[in-house]
Amino acid sequence: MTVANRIETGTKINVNQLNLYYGENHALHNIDLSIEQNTIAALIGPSGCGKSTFLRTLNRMNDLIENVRINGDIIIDGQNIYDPTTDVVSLRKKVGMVFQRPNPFPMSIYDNIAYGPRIHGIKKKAVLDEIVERSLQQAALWDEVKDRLDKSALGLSGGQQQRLCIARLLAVEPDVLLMDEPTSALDPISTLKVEELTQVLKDKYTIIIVTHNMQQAARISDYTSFFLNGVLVESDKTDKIFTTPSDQRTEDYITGRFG
Amino acid sequence: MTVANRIETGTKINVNQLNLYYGENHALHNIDLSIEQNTIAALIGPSGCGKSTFLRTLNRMNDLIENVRINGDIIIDGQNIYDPTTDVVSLRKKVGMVFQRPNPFPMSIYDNIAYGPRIHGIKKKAVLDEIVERSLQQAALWDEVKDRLDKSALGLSGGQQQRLCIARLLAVEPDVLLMDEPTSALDPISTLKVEELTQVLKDKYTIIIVTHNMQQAARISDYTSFFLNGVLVESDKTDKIFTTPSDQRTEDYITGRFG
Amino acid sequence: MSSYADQLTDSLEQARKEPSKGNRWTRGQHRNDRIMRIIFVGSAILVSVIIFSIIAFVGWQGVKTFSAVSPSEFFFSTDWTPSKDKFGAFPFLYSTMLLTLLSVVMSLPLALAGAVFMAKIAPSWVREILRPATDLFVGIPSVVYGLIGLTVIVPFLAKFNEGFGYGILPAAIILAIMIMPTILSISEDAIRSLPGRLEEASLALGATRWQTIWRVLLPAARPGILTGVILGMGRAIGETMAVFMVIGNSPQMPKSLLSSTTVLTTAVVKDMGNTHYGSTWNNALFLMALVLLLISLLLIIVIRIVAKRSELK
Amino acid sequence: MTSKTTDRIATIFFWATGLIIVLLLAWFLIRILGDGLPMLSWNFITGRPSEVRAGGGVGPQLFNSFYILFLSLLFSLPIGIGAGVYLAIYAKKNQFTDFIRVSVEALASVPSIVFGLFGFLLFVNWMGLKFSILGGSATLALLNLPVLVRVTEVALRSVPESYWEASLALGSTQWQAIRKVLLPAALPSLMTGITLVAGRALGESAILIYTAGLSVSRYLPDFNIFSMGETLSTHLWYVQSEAIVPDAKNIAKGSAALLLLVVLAFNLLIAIPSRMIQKKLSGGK
Amino acid sequence: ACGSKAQTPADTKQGAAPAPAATTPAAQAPAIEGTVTASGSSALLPLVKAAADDFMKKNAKVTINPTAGGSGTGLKNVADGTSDIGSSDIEAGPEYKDKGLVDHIVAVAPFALIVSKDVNVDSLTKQQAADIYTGKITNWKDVGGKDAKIIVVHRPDGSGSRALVKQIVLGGAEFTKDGVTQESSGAVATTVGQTQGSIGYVDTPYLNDTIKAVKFDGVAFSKDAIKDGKYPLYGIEHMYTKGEAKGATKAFLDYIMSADFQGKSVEELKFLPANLLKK
Ligand SMILES: Nc1ncnc2c1ncn2[C@@H]1O[C@H](COP(=O)(O)OP(=O)(O)OP(=O)(O)O)[C@@H](O)[C@H]1O
Ligand SMILES: Nc1ncnc2c1ncn2[C@@H]1O[C@H](COP(=O)(O)OP(=O)(O)OP(=O)(O)O)[C@@H](O)[C@H]1O
Ligand SMILES: [Mg+2]
Ligand SMILES: [Mg+2]
Ligand SMILES: O=P([O-])([O-])[O-]
Repeated sequence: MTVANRIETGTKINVNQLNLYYGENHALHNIDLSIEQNTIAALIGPSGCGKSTFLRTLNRMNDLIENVRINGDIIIDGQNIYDPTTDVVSLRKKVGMVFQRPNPFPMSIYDNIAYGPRIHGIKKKAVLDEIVERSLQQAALWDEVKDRLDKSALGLSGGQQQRLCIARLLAVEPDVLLMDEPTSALDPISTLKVEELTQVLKDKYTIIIVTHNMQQAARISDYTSFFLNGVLVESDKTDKIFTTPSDQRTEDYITGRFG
Repeated sequence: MTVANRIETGTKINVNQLNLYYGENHALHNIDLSIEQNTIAALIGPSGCGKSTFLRTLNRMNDLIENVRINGDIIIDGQNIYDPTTDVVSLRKKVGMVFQRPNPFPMSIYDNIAYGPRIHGIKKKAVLDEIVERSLQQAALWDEVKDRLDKSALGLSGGQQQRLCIARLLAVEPDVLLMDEPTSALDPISTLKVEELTQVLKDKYTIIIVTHNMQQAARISDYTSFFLNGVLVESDKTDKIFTTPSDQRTEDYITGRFG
Repeated sequence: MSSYADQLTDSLEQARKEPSKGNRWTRGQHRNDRIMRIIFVGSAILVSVIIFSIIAFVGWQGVKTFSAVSPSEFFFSTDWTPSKDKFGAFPFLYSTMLLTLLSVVMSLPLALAGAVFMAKIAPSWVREILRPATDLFVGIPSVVYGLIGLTVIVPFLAKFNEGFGYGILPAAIILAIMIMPTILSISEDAIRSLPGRLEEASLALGATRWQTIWRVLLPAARPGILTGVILGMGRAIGETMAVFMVIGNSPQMPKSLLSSTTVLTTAVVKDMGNTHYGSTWNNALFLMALVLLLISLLLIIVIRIVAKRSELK
Repeated sequence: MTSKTTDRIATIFFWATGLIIVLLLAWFLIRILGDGLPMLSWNFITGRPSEVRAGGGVGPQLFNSFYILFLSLLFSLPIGIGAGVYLAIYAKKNQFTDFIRVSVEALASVPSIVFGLFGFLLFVNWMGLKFSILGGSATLALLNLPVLVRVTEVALRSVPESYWEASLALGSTQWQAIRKVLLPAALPSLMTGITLVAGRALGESAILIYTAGLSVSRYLPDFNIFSMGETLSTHLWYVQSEAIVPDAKNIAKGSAALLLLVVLAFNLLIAIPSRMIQKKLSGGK
Repeated sequence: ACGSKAQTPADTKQGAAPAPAATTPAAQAPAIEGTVTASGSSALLPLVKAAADDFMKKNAKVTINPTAGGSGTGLKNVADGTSDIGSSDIEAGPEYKDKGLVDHIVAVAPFALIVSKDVNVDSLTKQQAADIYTGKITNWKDVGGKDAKIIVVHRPDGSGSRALVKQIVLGGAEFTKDGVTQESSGAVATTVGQTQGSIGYVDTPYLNDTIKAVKFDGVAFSKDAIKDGKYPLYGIEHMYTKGEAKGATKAFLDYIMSADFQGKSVEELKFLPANLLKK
């Protein structure tokens, strides 16, 4: 499949003139961005440029922080998620998130995966069993943990924990996966596994991934957006960004002049 | 001045067969390294490979951690710093350290700089004044703060704080500066200032700098050492490492295959 | 250029000229360092010495009781009639346990809900009000609690019990309020100190806030909450004056929650002043104090076990 | 019931709890202060108590409350801070440290009545101090001690590790780092902790009845540490239980209100400078 | 200079005696100074406090610290030296035989059975009172009142008043364990005042208008009734010192025994003079 192919499948997310303020701090400036279905979009930029902040606007995780003001529109599947009538809980079910540091709950592996289905009302053991197995398999973790499903998830290695978190997310069947530096706390081998996983998942999901590692962005993403000081400097196909960026600042960054 | 020039000035630090254990965890394996006077040596490697640990053996900051066992020799200016008779306090005066996150004391800017001289017995106001001014000037911070010396240092920006920490260090007149990712918490402009500062300082000091940013290592250092899983994989002139590394792992790392 | 080189050589020379000065200063600092270290260790040891002398002292005095009273009588008999040399302390033990449990049970819902509210729900300005408010509860002297118990709660309860309002119930109400801030603030800390990523993970899966609190946060904070409960229990067990004022103070098994009875602390205050040092009666009071002490120590051990378990996890 | 309704109900429930806690406190305060404030007059606050006739004051008790508090802190602060510093900074993870830590926790869990007995026998009887300000404050110091140790330890631990590292990396001795950086940085939380200790000490009665006595010196102020030292809270206990003055009830109400005001004032008095220091330390941020 | 330092205290001590005499010509004896602590019987406390007030007014350098705690406490404190004076409504028991206590009988303290105001019983016989306090009678209707539960209010075991009730009213029988126990006489009065259907016992100085004293065997408390032996509820109040009283303690005891105090103040305080029964 080529990039062109996928563009035809249509726009999944459309961000218009998004501004975000942490109190006085204007953290995102007039962001315009659209993201296609079944692609991987990478967000890159130096520390503090607003990548995480932007990512978290997409499933309204920033709502949790006090003193955040947001204006502009984010339209996912044709619906403005900042519309007052939007149900945040179902939005988050649809737009799932994987975090920088693996964050399994202090419960068994099974309960971690079953957590999402359970809170959404699934109680039957048989159904849960099936969901757990399927999700773990999708996350390429089933073989490693199938004999210890009732053991605490905190006993897994960092890389396994991260894949567990991905499996946990898949269990609620989201459409969009947001990943905030999902491999930055992992060793090279775990990193590789997670990267491979993203390649498999993009057939079913739309993935937006924040990364510090430019090689990673180049390896796995279809589109790359470069942020600097809260501004979206440039957004384009990944090979374009990494070979012939149109903005000087992008070039400076990817060639390591700063960051 | 070229690198060759400086080698003639002699070896400042000599590390022989250094091993370090955090309890059971063997964190440094048989490190051998020598560092020349008035050069900048960069330590690079993926997260958790032992860069910070190694750096902290050089001024015995690891002594503070429980259950650390160290064997092997570190010889600075001909003296083995792990000799039982070594006075740790004067060693640390001589081998100063700048940390990843700027850590000014919660006192005025003046008191921060004067802290070191004071604990070493200087009480005269005139002398202190002079040291404060000189150190701030050396750290390229004097002009920015000279009118607010009595204000809290915590009111400075991150980059200013980091230069303040460098100034504070210079005030105790060390020989060797250890810097553990001194710019990783800073914005690009502050980073640039600190980088420029290192170039000035290397005329008087021997500098060892840990960095995650390979471009930074390439830009500022004379020698680069690559660590992986507690092993010193390769150590050589910086241009050599970044152009024709002798070890495959080094090459994989600097080309972004992992990390 | 030259001035800079001059300065450098100057300072080097100076250092060479007065090496002893720097050394003397450094030596002095090293000595101070050693002295202070000894002082700190000494203080720490002193704390141990104090607790052990208290245990030894109270224990030594209390155990003498057994030369006149058998342990089985002391711990299991319900007959406390010192004038007839009957020293059955079971009613006191029983009432102590009952009162402690009841006050924790009454306190827990409010304290826990308050902790969750303050840690996760209240906007920061509400928290700014609530935090000092709960601290103030701690600042109210126990005599004042007792006074309120005596003048408000006892008469109120009396209306429902043929005019008799003393007993475990008013004491438990008072204690529940007194220990609420302890349980609340420790639980709040426990909930607040949970890594924010647990909450994020749950919310990002589409859980509501309540589901997150109930299914993730409270279970994860359980060790801390348990610690708070145990410390609250410790406070309830040790409280004296407030309980004394409302519990009725009869040396008998409570027939109901509104029936005059005595707990260990109040048994000790009631008679300690007027029994002669060295008499069996007096020794029995020390033995009760020892029992109190041992219960408190036991609670500490439980806390440590809980803490260790949660560390292992 | 959908999960969203449950969530809404839970939210209402939690807000209600917060409200109940505030109302409960407000009720206590209104009740104590409402009953007591009308009793407070200059004469009541500074006057000598009258033993038989109505109209006495609580001046000496008020003085003793502070005097005993001051002395008990004088005894317990150096040791408490010392042990706290040890635990926060020097203590290695070994059996000795565990032992000290268990001791502190054990001491913290000792019911105050047990301290009272211990102080009574040790200070009042064996050391022959009789019921006295000294005996009372020495015993009270034992009560304060473990809390101070904890407060110090927690305050020091909450100081960022980076200060400690920065100081040592500049070649300071440990003591220099503690004295010049850690203790000053820990001062605000240390002071808050000490306020809590003081509040508790001001309200303590079980201990003092047995060690400081229930009567006051005829002089005001009497700094003699060997004179009897009834405090405001023991006076409250005494007045409500055995006094025969006709206005005992009013004295009790007034004392309760005064006691509460004192604790409040104490909190404010220490909170304000501690906020100021905090502000100064953090550079106004 | 060294010498003078050592002498100073001695000088002032010598000089102290005549000085007050000069300034206050009214004082005949050399000024007494010191602190006297008196603890014990809460029954006697009003008297000790009143005496202390007066005595301190007359002696500017004496502090008297009167506290209660119960008779047992008083005896114990004086025996182990914690107090200078220990007061008690009952004689020191055999355990104090060899402690060298010296007895001073200072007053007669009548006490009364008190009930809360809602109790419509005005008089109790000795038998009725005994049955109530031993727990045989638990309802006011059994002693001629309305149908209401009786709540008995006690003093703790160390109380002299309790011992007297046990001895005079119960004839040595044990109290019921039911009911409320209050630390001191004042607290008993308060509790009875606010608890419906309650009965207690306090010394007459503690009587007030929130409670009602009942007649005992048909006799109400009065000085004459006691003198004539018709009202048996009273205790002999003792003040013990360890060894013969000295200094301020002695002066204070002397003041209490003085004709002035015994003749006037004692009865004003609702006690009776120490020599009432000897006459
Ligand atoms: N909760 C918050 N409150 C206030 N300011 C915040 C908050 N979170 C982030 N910021 C600020 O917003 C800006 C953007 O932060 P953000 O975390 O989005 O950066 P980032 O690009 O993800 O950086 P990193 O690569 O370090 O994760 C920063 O200046 C940061 O200080
Ligand atoms: N105090 C400690 N106690 C035990 N293990 C430690 C401690 N500090 C570091 N380690 C371990 O030692 C190894 C090396 O850590 P170190 O901090 O030196 O890595 P690093 O190269 O500096 O990584 P980073 O780039 O993330 O700073 C890691 O496995 C780490 O977990
Ligand atoms: Mg981020
Ligand atoms: Mg590091
Ligand atoms: O306090 P008493 O007089 O009853 O001993």
